[in-house]
Order: sequence, then C-alpha cells, then structure tokens
Amino acid sequence: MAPVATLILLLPLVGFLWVLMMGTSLKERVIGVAATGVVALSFVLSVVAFFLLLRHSDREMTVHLFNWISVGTLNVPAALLVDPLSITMCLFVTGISALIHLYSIGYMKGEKDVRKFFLYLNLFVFSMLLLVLANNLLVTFVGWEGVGVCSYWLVSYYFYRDSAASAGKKAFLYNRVGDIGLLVAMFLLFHATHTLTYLGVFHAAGTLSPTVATLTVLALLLAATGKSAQIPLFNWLPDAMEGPTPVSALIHAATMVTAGVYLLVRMSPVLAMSPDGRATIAVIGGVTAFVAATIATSQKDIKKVLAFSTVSQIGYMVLAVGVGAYSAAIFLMIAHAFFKALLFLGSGSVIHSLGGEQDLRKMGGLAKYLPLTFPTFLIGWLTISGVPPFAGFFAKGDVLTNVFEHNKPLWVLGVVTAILTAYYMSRLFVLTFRGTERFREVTHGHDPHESPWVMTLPLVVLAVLSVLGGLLDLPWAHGRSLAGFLAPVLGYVPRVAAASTGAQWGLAAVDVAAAVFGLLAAFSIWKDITESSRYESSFLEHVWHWDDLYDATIGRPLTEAAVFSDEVLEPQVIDGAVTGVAVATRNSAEGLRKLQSGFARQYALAMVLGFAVIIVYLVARVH
Amino acid sequence: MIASTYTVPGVLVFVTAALLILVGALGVITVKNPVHAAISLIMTLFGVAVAFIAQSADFLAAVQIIVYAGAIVVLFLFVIMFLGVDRPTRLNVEPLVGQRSFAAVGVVITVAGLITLMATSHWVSGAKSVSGRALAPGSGNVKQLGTAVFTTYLFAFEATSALLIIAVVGAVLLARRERASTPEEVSS
Amino acid sequence: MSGLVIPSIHYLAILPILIFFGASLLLLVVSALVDTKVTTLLATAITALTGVATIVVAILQWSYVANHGASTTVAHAVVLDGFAVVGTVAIAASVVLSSFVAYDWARRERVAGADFHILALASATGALLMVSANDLIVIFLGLEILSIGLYVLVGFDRHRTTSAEASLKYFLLGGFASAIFIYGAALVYGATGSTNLGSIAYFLSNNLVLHPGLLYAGGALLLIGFAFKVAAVPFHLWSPDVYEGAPTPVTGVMASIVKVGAFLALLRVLISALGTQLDTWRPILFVLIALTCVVGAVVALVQRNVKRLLAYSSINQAGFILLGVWSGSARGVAATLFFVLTYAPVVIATFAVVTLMGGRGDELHSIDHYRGLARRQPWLGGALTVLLLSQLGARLTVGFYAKCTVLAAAIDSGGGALALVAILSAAVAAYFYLRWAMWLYADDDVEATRVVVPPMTGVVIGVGVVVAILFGLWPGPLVTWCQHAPLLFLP
Amino acid sequence: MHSSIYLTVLIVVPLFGALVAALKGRTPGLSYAVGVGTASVELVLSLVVALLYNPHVKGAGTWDFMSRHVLSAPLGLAYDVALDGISLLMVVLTALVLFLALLGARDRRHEPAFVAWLLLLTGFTMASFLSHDVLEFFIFFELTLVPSYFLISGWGGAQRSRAALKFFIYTFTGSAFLFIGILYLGFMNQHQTEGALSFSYSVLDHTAMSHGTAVWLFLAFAIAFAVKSPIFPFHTWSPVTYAEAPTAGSIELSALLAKLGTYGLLRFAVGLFPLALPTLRPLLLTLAVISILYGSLVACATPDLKRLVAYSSLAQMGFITLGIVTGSKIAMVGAVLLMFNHGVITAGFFLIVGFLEKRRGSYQIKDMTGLQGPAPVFAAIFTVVMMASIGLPGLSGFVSEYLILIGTFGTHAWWGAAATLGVVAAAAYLLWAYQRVFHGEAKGPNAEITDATPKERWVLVPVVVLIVALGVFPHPVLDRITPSVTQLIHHVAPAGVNK
Amino acid sequence: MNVPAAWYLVLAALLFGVGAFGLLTRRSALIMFMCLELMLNAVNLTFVTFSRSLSDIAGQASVFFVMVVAAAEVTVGLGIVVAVFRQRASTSVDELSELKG
Repeated sequence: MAPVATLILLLPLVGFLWVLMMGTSLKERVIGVAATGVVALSFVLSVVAFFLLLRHSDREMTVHLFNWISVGTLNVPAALLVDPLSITMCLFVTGISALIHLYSIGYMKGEKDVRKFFLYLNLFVFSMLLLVLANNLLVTFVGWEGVGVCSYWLVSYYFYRDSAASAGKKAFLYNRVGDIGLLVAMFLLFHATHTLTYLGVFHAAGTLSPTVATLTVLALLLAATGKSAQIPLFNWLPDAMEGPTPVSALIHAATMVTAGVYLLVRMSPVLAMSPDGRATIAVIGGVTAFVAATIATSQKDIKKVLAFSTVSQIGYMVLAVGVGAYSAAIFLMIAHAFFKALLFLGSGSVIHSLGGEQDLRKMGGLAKYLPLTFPTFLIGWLTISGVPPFAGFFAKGDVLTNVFEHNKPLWVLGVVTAILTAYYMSRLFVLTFRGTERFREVTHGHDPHESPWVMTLPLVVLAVLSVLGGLLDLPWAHGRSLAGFLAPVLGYVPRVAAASTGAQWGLAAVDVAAAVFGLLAAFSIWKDITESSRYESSFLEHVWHWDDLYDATIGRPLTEAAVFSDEVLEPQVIDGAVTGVAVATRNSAEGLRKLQSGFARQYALAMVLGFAVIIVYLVARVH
Repeated sequence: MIASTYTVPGVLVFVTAALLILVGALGVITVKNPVHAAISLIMTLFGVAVAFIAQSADFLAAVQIIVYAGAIVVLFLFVIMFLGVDRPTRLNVEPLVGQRSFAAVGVVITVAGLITLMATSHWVSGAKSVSGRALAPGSGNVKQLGTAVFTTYLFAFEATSALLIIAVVGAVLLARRERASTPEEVSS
Repeated sequence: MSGLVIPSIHYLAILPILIFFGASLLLLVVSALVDTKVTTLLATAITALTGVATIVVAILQWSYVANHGASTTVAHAVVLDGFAVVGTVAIAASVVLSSFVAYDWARRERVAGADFHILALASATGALLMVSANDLIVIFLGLEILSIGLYVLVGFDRHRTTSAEASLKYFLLGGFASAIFIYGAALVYGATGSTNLGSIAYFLSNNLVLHPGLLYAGGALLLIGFAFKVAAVPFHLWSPDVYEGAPTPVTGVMASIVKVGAFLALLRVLISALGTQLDTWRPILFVLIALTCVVGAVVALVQRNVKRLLAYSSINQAGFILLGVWSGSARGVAATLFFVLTYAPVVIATFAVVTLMGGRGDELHSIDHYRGLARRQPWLGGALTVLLLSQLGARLTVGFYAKCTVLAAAIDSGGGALALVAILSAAVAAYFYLRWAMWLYADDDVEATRVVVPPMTGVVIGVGVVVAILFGLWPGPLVTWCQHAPLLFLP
Repeated sequence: MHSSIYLTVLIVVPLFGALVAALKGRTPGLSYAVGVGTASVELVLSLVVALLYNPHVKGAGTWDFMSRHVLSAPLGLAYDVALDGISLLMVVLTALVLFLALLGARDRRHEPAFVAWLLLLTGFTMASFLSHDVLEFFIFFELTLVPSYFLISGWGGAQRSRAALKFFIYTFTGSAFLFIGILYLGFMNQHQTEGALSFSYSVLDHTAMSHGTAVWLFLAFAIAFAVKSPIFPFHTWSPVTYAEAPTAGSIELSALLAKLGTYGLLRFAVGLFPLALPTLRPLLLTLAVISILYGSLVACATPDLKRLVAYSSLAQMGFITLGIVTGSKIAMVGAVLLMFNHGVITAGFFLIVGFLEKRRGSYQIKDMTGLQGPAPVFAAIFTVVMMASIGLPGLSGFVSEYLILIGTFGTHAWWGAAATLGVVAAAAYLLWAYQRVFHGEAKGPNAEITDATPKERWVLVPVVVLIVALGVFPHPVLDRITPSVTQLIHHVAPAGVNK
Repeated sequence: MNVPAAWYLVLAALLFGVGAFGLLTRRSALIMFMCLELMLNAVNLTFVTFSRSLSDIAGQASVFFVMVVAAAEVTVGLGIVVAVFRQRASTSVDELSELKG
C-alpha cells in the first residue's frame, strides 16, 4: 500500500520535473501525452489503492515519508494518511484531471507556451493530491498553497492581458486571506493539542474548550471561504475565468475550489465540538448558494455563469457540512465535479468552435453545428438542474433532505436556489444552442465546427458519469454506498432513521417541482433575447456591487494609506525627525559660529562670563 | 592676627595706598590719552609699593619702583611715542554691542564672588609659615628673600633665565625688519 | 643667620630640560655665527639630535624610576616620575616631527635661518618644565616660557597679516589667562600656605579644611588658566583664529606640544595637589567637557577652512582628553597619557599634510582644495584618510583605543552620562571627518596640480600613519606602558 | 572541541585576499580573479566548518572551535573566537553572499579597490559573527562600516555621497550607545569579580545586575542593533542606502549587515540582559509588528524596485525580531533560520534587480513592463524568490516564518495574529510589483531586453537550490540551530522567558 | 600698626577686577597691556599679603618671579604690537577681526 500511495502522489511531480528538466527540447505533443499519461497512471493506482483499502481491516493507514520539521515540541513529518476519504478524493481528482489533461491537448493546440501550461497542470495535480493525502494540517497546507499558486499561474496564463494578470493576483490574494484562517486554526490546535497530525488532533479533539473549538472552526471556515469561493471571499472565482477553459473546468470547478469543503469534512471531529461554528457554516453556505445563483441569472459571459453556478453549488456543499451531512457534501462534490467539468468543457468546446467568443449574446442556434457537444451539454444541463434520474438530482436531494431535518429556513432558501439554478442553466442552454444564430460576425460567416476527438471524448465520458453518478449513493442503498464507505471517517448517519419514507418522497417531489419550474420559466422568458434582456438586473450583473464595496472599504483606503506613508509619513515624519536633528545641529553650528566674531575683547568677555559662572557655582557650594 | 588691633597710622597708610592704587587703576582704564594712562599706571604701581612697605616687603617695594615704574612703564611710553599713537582715542562709543554692560556684570560678579569665597574661609586658611622662620621686618627679610630664592626657588630662579632669553629672542625677531631673502640662499 | 645651603640637584631629572634649553642656546649662537644658508638644515639636525638625546635620557630616567621609584629634587621643585617621563618623550618626539615639517615649510616660504627651531626648542623647554614641575610657580614659569615662545612663532609669518593678528590675539588672551592662573596660585598659596604641589597635597591630606572657599577660588582660577591653554569651551574662542592665522607647522606644534604640556600639568595640579577636592572640580569639569565636546564637533560642521576645522576638531578631542582628567583615577591618568601620546604624532602628521597642501604662501586651506586628492596622489590621500579616520576614532586605528581608554576611565568612575555625551559628539564629528575623506576620493577635477612631498615631511606623515595603524592593531604594549607611568602623588 | 585555527583562517583569508587584490591592481582582471578565488576558498572552508561543527562539546555547551588570547589586559582587549549553531549559519551565509556578490554584481570601475573593499567587509563581518568577546564583536561590528561606506560612496548611484554619510552617521550614532553599554557592563563585571577586566561573553553573561540596570543596558544595546537591522522607527537610512548602493553593496548590506543587528540582538541583548526582557518585550513586539505591517504598506507604494526590497527587508526583520523576543524556542529557531533564508532571498532579489537594471538602466518600476515575454527565465527565478519571500510552503521562507508565527502565537497570541497579517501583505506588494514589472504587454525597449545569460543563470542557481532545499528539507539546519537556541533559552529562562 | 590682611586682599581683588574690566573695554592694545599689568600687580599684592599673614617668605619670593614674567611679557607684547602696527598703522584690537567664524 505504502508504495502505491507514494506513487499516486509522486507521479505528477515526476511528470512536472521531467518536463521542467527536458526544457524546450520536447515537442508539444509529447509533453501533452506525457503529462496526461502520468496523471492517468496515478488514477489507475488510485483505483488499486481503493481496492487495497477495501481489503484493509481498519480502513486507514499512515505512510511516513520523511521528517520535515521538528523543533522542540513541534514535530511535522512529511507523511500521508490513506483512508476512505482521501482515496475517494484521489479517485475523482486523478480521474477528472486525466480527462481534462486529455482535453487540454486538443484545446491548447497552437497556444504559445503549452509546455508551461502542462507544467503548471501537473504541479497542480501533485499539490491537490498532497492536499488530500496529507496526514497532518501543515502538509495539507503545503498542498493548499500549492494549488493556490498553480491557480495563480494558470489564471494569469495569458499574462500579457492585464485582465488576466489582475485576475490571477486577485485569486491569490483572496486565497491568501483565507490562508490566515488555516494558519490560525493550526496555531490554535497546536497549542491546544501539541500536535498537527489529523489523528492526533482528532484524538484530543474531545479536550478542546468550547471557545478554542469555535475559534478553530471559524478559522477553518475562513480558510474554506477563501479556497472554495464562499461569501465573503467568493468574488475572485468569476475573475479566475480569465484562465484557459480546461483550467476553469479542472481547478475552478471540479477540484481546487472544493478543497475548502474537503478541509471542513476532514476536520469533522473538531466541527463536532462546536455547534455554533457549524451553524455559522450552514448559514454561510446557504446564503452563498442563493446569492451566487441570483447573480448567475444575469451574467452575459458563458463562463461567468458557470463560475457563479459553481459558487452556488459549493454553497450547497458547505451548507451540507454545516448541518453535519458530510457524506452528502462529498457526494455532491463528486457529482458536481462530473457535471460541472462536463459543462465547462462543453462551453470550452463551444468557445473553441467560435474562435474564443464567450459572450452569450453572440451565440445561439449552435445545436446543429456541434453534434457531440450539444447532447453532452444537454445532459450536463439536466443534471445540474436536478432533473431525475441524473446524479445532480440525488446529490442535491441528499443535501436538501438533511437540511430539511436540521434547519427549515435554510431548506427553503435551498429550494429557491434550486429553482434559480434550473432557471439560469436553462437560460444558458437556450442562449447557446437554441434560437437565432447570432455568431456570424464572430466566425466571419463560416459555420462553427465540432472539436477534435481528444476534446469530445472527455465530454462523452463525463456525460456518462453524470448520468450514472447517482448510483454512488442511492437513498435506498443502505450503507452499501459512498456514505457507507466513508462511514469510518465521518460516522454513518442513516437518513431513513430521521425522515420517514413519505417525507423523503415529498422532498424529492419538491426538488423535481423546483427544477421543472425553473426550466419552464427560463424557456418561457428567453425565447427572444432582445426584449427579454430586461430580466437581467445590472445590480445582479455587477455581483451585488460586491467588488465595489471591497474597493471602497479596503482597497482604496489601504492604497491611499500606502501612498501617504511613502510620500508623507516616511520622508517627512520619520526620516524628518532624523534630518530635523541634522538641520538643528547645523543651525546651532551657524549660531555658535556667530559667537566666533573675531573680536578679541569678546573672547575675553566669554572667558570672564565663564569665570563668573564657575565662581557663582563655588559660592553656592560653599554656603 | 586677623582680628589684631590696628592703629591710625596703619589705616592711614592703607587708605593712601588704596587711593593711589584704585585712582590710578581707574585712570588707566578711563583716560583717553595713552600717555596719561601710562602715568596713571605709575600711580598705581606706587600705591602697590606703599602697600608692600606697609606689609614689611621693603625689598619688593624697591624692586617694584625700579622694575615697574622705572623700566616697564618707560618701555610703554617709549613704544607709545615710537608708534606715535599718543593722540586721544574716543571712548564714548563702544562698537561691540553690550560689551561694556556684560563686562561690568561679569567682572562685578566675579570679584564679588572671589571676595565672598575669601571671606568664608576667613581670608586665609593656610598653615602658618611652612618655611619655618617668621618674617623678620625691614632689612632682615631681604636676606630671607634671597635665601628662599636661592634654595626653595632655585629651580624657578634658573628657569627665569630661560624665560628672559626667549623673551629677548622673541622681541628681537618681532621687531626685526623684514630681510628679503635672496633666492640663492634657499636654492640649496 | 645660617649660611646658604644650595639644595641637592639630581641632574638626571632635569637633564631633558637642560638639553633642550642648551640646544636652543646653541642654535642661537650658531645662527649668529654661521651663514643662514646652512643653518635651517643644521638647526633641524640639531633639533633632531636634541630630541633623540632627550628620548635616550628619558629611557634612562624610566629605568631609574623603575629601580628607585619616583622622587623629587631641587628642593622638591622638580619631580621625576613615570608620568613626567612619558610626557617628556611625547614632547621630544613632537618637537622633532614639527621641526622636520618646519624645515620643508621654511624652504618653501623662503624663510631662512634657525629662528623657528630656536623658539620651538625654547617653548618645548617650557612644556618640559610643566610636565615635570612640582611647584605652582615653576608651572607658571613653564607656561610662560611655552606661551611667549608661541606668541612669537604664531606671528612668525610676515607675508600674511593674519599671522600677526593671530599673534596679538593669542598674546592678549594668553596674558589674561596667565594673570588668572597666577592669581589662582596666589589664592591657593593663601589657602594652603605653600605653592609646592607636594606640600599642598600634604597639607590638604592632613588638615581638614573647614572653610575651603579660598581654596576653591584658587583651584577654580588655576583650572581656568589650564582650560584656556587646552582650549576648553568657553575658554576656547582664541584657538580657531590662532590656528588659522599661525603658520601651519606652528599650528601643529600648538596642537601637540601645548596640549601635552597643559594636560599633564593640569593632571598633576588637579589630581596630585587638589585630588582631595575632586568632588568640587568634577561638576565644573563635567560642564566644561560636555560643552567642549559638543561645541567642538558642532561648529566644525560648518567650517570650510581646514585649519579652522582641525582647530575645532582638536577642541572636540580636548573634551575627550578631559574625560580622563574628570575620572581622576589611576586609570584616568593612564588614559590621558595614552591619548596625548598617540594624538600628538597623528595631529602633527595631519598638519604636515595641510602644510603641503597650503602651497607657497600657506594660503590654500579651503576644503575644496582637497577634492580628488586621493585620486591624484593615492598615497598622500590614503595617508590623510587614515589620519582623519584615526581622529574620528575608527576601529583599528589608534584613535579608537585612545577614545576607548578615556571613555572607559570615565565610565569606571561613574561618568556614564558624560561618556555618552562625548561619544555622541564623536558621532557628529564623524560627519565632517568623513565628508572630508569623501572629497579626497571625489572623481572630479582630478587634473588639479599635484603637490610634491618633500622627504622630511614625508617621513613625518609616514610616522603619523604608522602610529595610527600600528598601535591601532596592537595597542597592548603602549597602553600597558601608560598604565605603569603613574603620578608621584595619588590621593 | 575542534581547533580554533579554522575560524582564524576564515577571518584571515578574506583580509589577505583584500590585500593581494589591492596590491595586484595593475594587471586588469587579476584582482577580480583573486577575489573570486578567495570567495571560493572561503565558501569551501565555511562548509567544512559546518560539517565539522559539534554541538555538544564538554564544558563548552554548544560552543565549538573556541579559544581566547588576551591582547591587552588593561583594555580588556582579547582575540576570542568560538562558533555555535547560531553563528555557524551566519558564517556560511557570509561566505555565500560574498560569492554571489562577486560573481553576480561585478563592477569594473576601480576594480581592485572594489574587490578589496568587498573582501575586507566580508572579513570583518565574518570576524564579528565569530567573536566570542563582546568588545571584539563591537570592534568588528563597527569596522564593517568603513568598507561599506567606501563601497557606497565609491560605486553607488547619483545620491551616493548623501546615502553613504547618512548610513555611516546613523549606524555610528546607534553604536555609540552600544559602546557605552559594553564598557559599563565590563566594569560592572570587573567590580563584581575583582578580577581582570574582561569582555568575554562567557564571563559577562554571569554578571549580576539589578532589573533597572538590565533594562538600561538592554536599551543601549538594542538601539544599536535596531538601527543596524533596521527596525522601525530606525529604518529610514536603509531605503536610500539600499537604493543608492551598488548591487554588491545592497546585497552585502541587506543580506549580511542587517543580520549583524538581529544576531547581536539575539546573542548579546537577549543573551546578556534576560532580566530586561519581560519589561521591554511589549515594546519590542510592538515595534516588530509595526515593522512588518508598516514595511509592507510602504513597499506597496514605493516606485523603486530596490526601495521595495528594502522595505520588504524591513518587514522580514520585523519577523526575525518577533521570533527573537517572544522567548519561545520554536520562534527563536525560526528567527535564526529566517536570518539565513532572508539573506539568500534578498540576495536573489538584488541580483535579479541588478541584472534588470543592467538591461533597462533604471530601478523604476514604471520603466519596466511585460518582461516575462522577452525574459521568461528571469521571470521564473524572480517568481521563485518572490514566492519564498511571500512564504509559500515548500520554499525556504515558509519554514522560518511559520516557526516564528506558531511560536509567537503560543506565547503572545495577539501579536502573533497581527504578524500573520504580514503574510497577506507580503503577497500583496510583491505580486503587485511582479504584475507591473513582468506582466502585461512588453513594448519598446522592454521588448528588446535579452533573457538571462548562462553566467547569470549559474549565479542564480545556488539561490534557487537553497530556497527549495531548505523549504523541503530544513532538517539538517534545524538540528544544528536547535541545541544552541535551547542553551540560550536555558540561560535566560529564569528571567521570565517562557517555553 | 597693621590693618587686617582682609583689607589688602579686597583691595587686590578690586584692582584685579578693574584691570579685567579695562581689558574688556579698552580697544587700544597698549592700554590692554597696562590692564594686564594692573592684574599682575593685584596678584603681587595678594602674594605679599598672604606672605605676611602666613609670616612666610615664599609669597614674597613668588612676587619676584611674577615681576620677571611681567617684564618678559611686556617685552614680547610690545614687540608684537609694533609688528602689528607696521602692517595696519593702528593699535586698535577691534580692527583685528579678519580671522573669525
């Protein structure tokens, strides 16, 4: 097992280093294939690991690589923790990565610096695996930062575009703010439990004082909001769409952005210590889901819409975590990975066919030109809208049911969000594939053409997965399912016990109704774009003016403070004090120099006066 | 001795001396004409000589008259005449602002302070007659003085020779007119 | 009426004085007899011989003191102790170095004759008297001999009117200071019944002076007299003018010999004779030192004329030396000795460089004149840099250890605050030393005329640099030597 | 215990090299060769010492290579060298930085003098790190001023004279307090022991003193070191000096001399006056945190790349100070490690900036745009250095910063939390600078610039390697630091230093 | 027949003060010399007075030396004045303010 787990982790790194060393000597194609190959290989190994784990008695084992940092009481090994959770993550991370690598070969064909692209991509996969496989918080943090910086590089991949550069920086900074949360959480836990390994922390979790527990949970939440684009740190994600579409699919839909959820799930024993903390998490998740959904209804850019839908979906996951439905969160995470990757890649294929056009208003009627993209995208659309029997329906249902049991208001919010989801996705679908053809001036009159097989194959595979994804955790599959598999880590909560079958059918019905309603609404509104665009509010299009708010409250004041310190405070006050002393000295020198008048009699006078002072002192001393 | 009873003649001598000294001194610093200043200086010197005699320093009194009045002041007068600066100078203007007032204040404070300090230690605190012998009045003390100069102060006495020589050499060098040295003197 | 008993004379003790005075007399005669063309060189040679002879004698004295201990002679008027020996050596060395500088200066200025050397030797005699005198009167005579010689030397340069002006100023103020000094001597005499330092110390240590007013007054006047000679603020005003006006070699003499003589005499009077009253003098010295350090360093900042600048710098240095006096301890005495001993050659060498740069007529003393010197003449510039760094107190130059010792002495006697003031003033002083050093390395007007370095001056500069660096790297022996040269009387 | 000859050689080699370089000035290039040769020897030697170093010597604690020779008893002057885990790191850094500075920032104007000054500076710095005697340390500590002064004033930018003077006077003034403090301490100790005057570290650290005295002395020491480091508000000399100094000078100043300050703070201020720590800790912590945040803030706005690095150094120094004064062992180890890492990182920064300046003739950010296009290698290496400075896990900067933060958090949670903000701030100003310089469309002269030459790459390789290696595998270094820090902590522990 | 020493001492102090004041206020170098002489005479008077009250001859001996010094000073001093006069045709000290700053 140990070598397998190690290999899963190291293969992408090997790929990265190999390409790095080989330098520019390699051919684009070779690089692409190699990069894809290593990731595919580690996927295969993950499968192997999965089966090994099934046979393993206690479904958990630690792989110690080497001793990283050890100072006094602080001992941090570089070690891996292989358990159902990490393996599950490995499986879908490597799997989806493999597909997207493959897709990228086609999509990035003819780009300027493909080598760099695959370098970053491999490094990203490595970091992501490190994040999920680590056996302690600090190593997780390494992966956590690794994926962050990879996303920074990939978002600003087109660095000569200022928008791309700024987007990358924004992504990194928002993540950085989140990282403070993770750091603080680590500090708190370390000084409370004197260890950073998960097992150690969980073992001592019971001893945490409520305050520390809550603080830790909130810190973790902050970290999660940064990485998983939740309120208040969610608005970097839409900008991140500046990166190439495969990147959006892999990093900003399927894998990295779910890391926050993974962290929360991973720390479930600590979460268990703080009901208040969990409540906060739930609220954040629910609200994010709703807000993002509303925004998604008014976006013009196809990828922006998908981005906000991602935020909204992750909101669902966080909501699930908040109500303690960890396995439901994971379930939705996986399902979402399938269909959101599918949707992104589909949109990528569309954009590709339109020579890079992303504006919904310049699309429409593409169905007949994209024979493969259209049906797969259709499936993706239905899945996310929550239409049975696709994966989305089960996953979202799973979440909502749990929410219903714990928190009715949030459940209502969830359902509304579901309606919105169905609505904006249908809007997207309609504007892209139906209606009049508005892309002619983009393609200069030619017909759009379908993408090569390397791009369509992943679409098909993902479509199939989206269809069958539900099987991972069917409501009536008691225990013999994802939830059951994860049970050793998360504790298995049978839903049936709580809600009656009737109630469940009821909830399911509500979900379906919501989906259908959203669909119909969209279709009825978006028949004709020109006059129905009044349904797009600029408030929503401008993301509730969220960026402007930050800019006004934090960005500009800080900038002004910085400029002030550089131009006024520094030279005139702090250094001014120093130069002031110098100037004062010089002036006093000039003054004293005047005394040196050149008149001997004045010199004598000075002597007499000094004499007088001394005498006076002595007189005073004698008396 | 400090509180020794004293007699009218003593007081008279003192007053005479004091008058001569102070009037002369004030004359030196007030009169316009350098020549008159020199004359007033002589007055003071005489006063000092009187004070010497009054304190049984007869020999010194003699020296005072001879050396000072006889030599030094004459030297002064000689230079005054030689330079032809014996015309009166204006005293009412003081180019340096505040010089006089500050000088007055400084000097007054200093002198007052000195007197106070002396007074606090009852004018004299030293051990009486470190050199043993009591002062003999009149001619006796010439001998004592001589003895002191050639024993206790022998080294000082010798040192004065150096002092005088350097003074002479210096005066010569200063007064000597510029001898324009010809190039070949330094060509070596 | 007993007959006259001439006191016994220990000639070894007064030999240096006799040699110096004899030498100057000899020169006087020779210069009267021999054609002037020769005598400048001859005078320098004789002066050098005198100096060497004196140093040899000093070595003998040292061994004598080491074997028989310190002693007094000629009716206790002269003292022979390690302290005096070190002073003698310092003075003799300074005289030799200055005479070398003066030789080249005289040739350049077309000043023939041995006058400079005669006067220099005579003044040095006065300085020697001061360091070994044990009687206020003798000290006073020494002071006068030294001063009168210098009054003339300062006015030596007939080409510049400033020379005469400086001479007159120096004379008037100097006369004033001497009057104050001797008045102080008189008061001390009244207070203690003697002018002999030994007797004074003896008297003060055996009688508790209930009413020290007179003593204080006398001491204060003596102190002022010395303060004038060492140019301590506010009695310093004469020194910048005189330094600037005097011929540069003479300035070197004043900065070295006068300081040595005055400081050592001051130490002897204040610590040997009046040491029991130290607590009274310390507050006065405290203020004097603080003022001297600060004013010296600060006013130097705005000087353009290097001779004035060095004058202020030497005022600042004087403040440091006074630290050793302030501490009033054996360590302080040793520190002062070490300081003056090492400061003298360095400052003479510095003025030697200034003399060279002054050029014919001794006029070119603007600091701009030094721009790019080190680029034109790396050795000369480098030497000057080292000398400046040494006066700045840069590490690995002797100047650092000189400052280090006096500061240490002061701190050892509880003068931390005073030491801090002093060293901060040194930080200010660093500014003008460095600015000067930097101009030496300026890249512009590298084309300016080169100055030729005559051999003798070169030797002097070399000596200064060697002292600065050698003892900067290896101060140990010298420091130890000064440690073993205590005063005869220590309270 | 190894022979002290190694250390003596370490000190003498550069001094000798300087002499040769200065004398062999006639033939062009020879002096440079001498310099490089010396640097290589020094580097190898330092590595040998690092390998030989034994942290557990009988009777000497973690001190190794120890020996003491008194030069002048009355002065208390002695040649006394020793090496422990803390100074070991600094020694290696000194040698390394000299190597980088010589290879990466060659300056052909008056080359012999240039090389000579550089070697002198190295020798003095080396000596101060090896000094086991406070007075000796002070002397060499001060000596470093002279060569740096001449380097700046001789080879610097337009404002060089002003910068050099300011630098010298500022530091000189600061160390005045240190000097007085040292002498005072020495005499206090002498009066207690009634022995000879001695400034040996191992003698002085047993001086008994009242709390008040300790505080004053600590302040006297701290001022000097705060100026040297620099720490807010004594930092204003550093931006102008770093900006005006030649690249080699900037490297030496920020990578080495700054460390003299923090090293002194740790070894002498904290080590000798632990009593003062509890009283002064709040002050120092606050100053450290201000340094971090304020430095980052100004770095955001400054228009000049070198000034930017200067201010980022200020922030880093804040971190180091934080780690030194918290009294947590973990933090202290982190601080020592950060001294080394920051040395490497900032050297990398200045090298790259220097290379860019060679091409663009300016340090102004506005003069550079989109350099990543024409010069991807520079961009890549700069990114690595930048990420290390930001504290990206897996790179060297992270380990040290993390140790400092987690340690501080344990003892002084709030200051720790505040300092953690610095992590974001660092990312902010560096990324923004990176975006302005390397991102965007390269036009005009920016498009023409050539990428790193092979030589430049080879100079930068060690930097990158160290950054990655110490990020992934800091263990050997930590193992050498920890015992010495532990010893220090144990020495000062009774005086309210927790953990 | 004698008055207290105090009287003479005070007299001497006053004389000294007058001399000092003159030195500070008169511009002619010659007059300033005379003032110096006044001060030295004050010293002499003091010495003699102490010598009497201590009944110790040393004081009088000192006076002897002071006189010598006074003579020497005057000699040189007048020489200097002459030298200066040659250059400036004036004995006013105030005109000698070329050196300052």
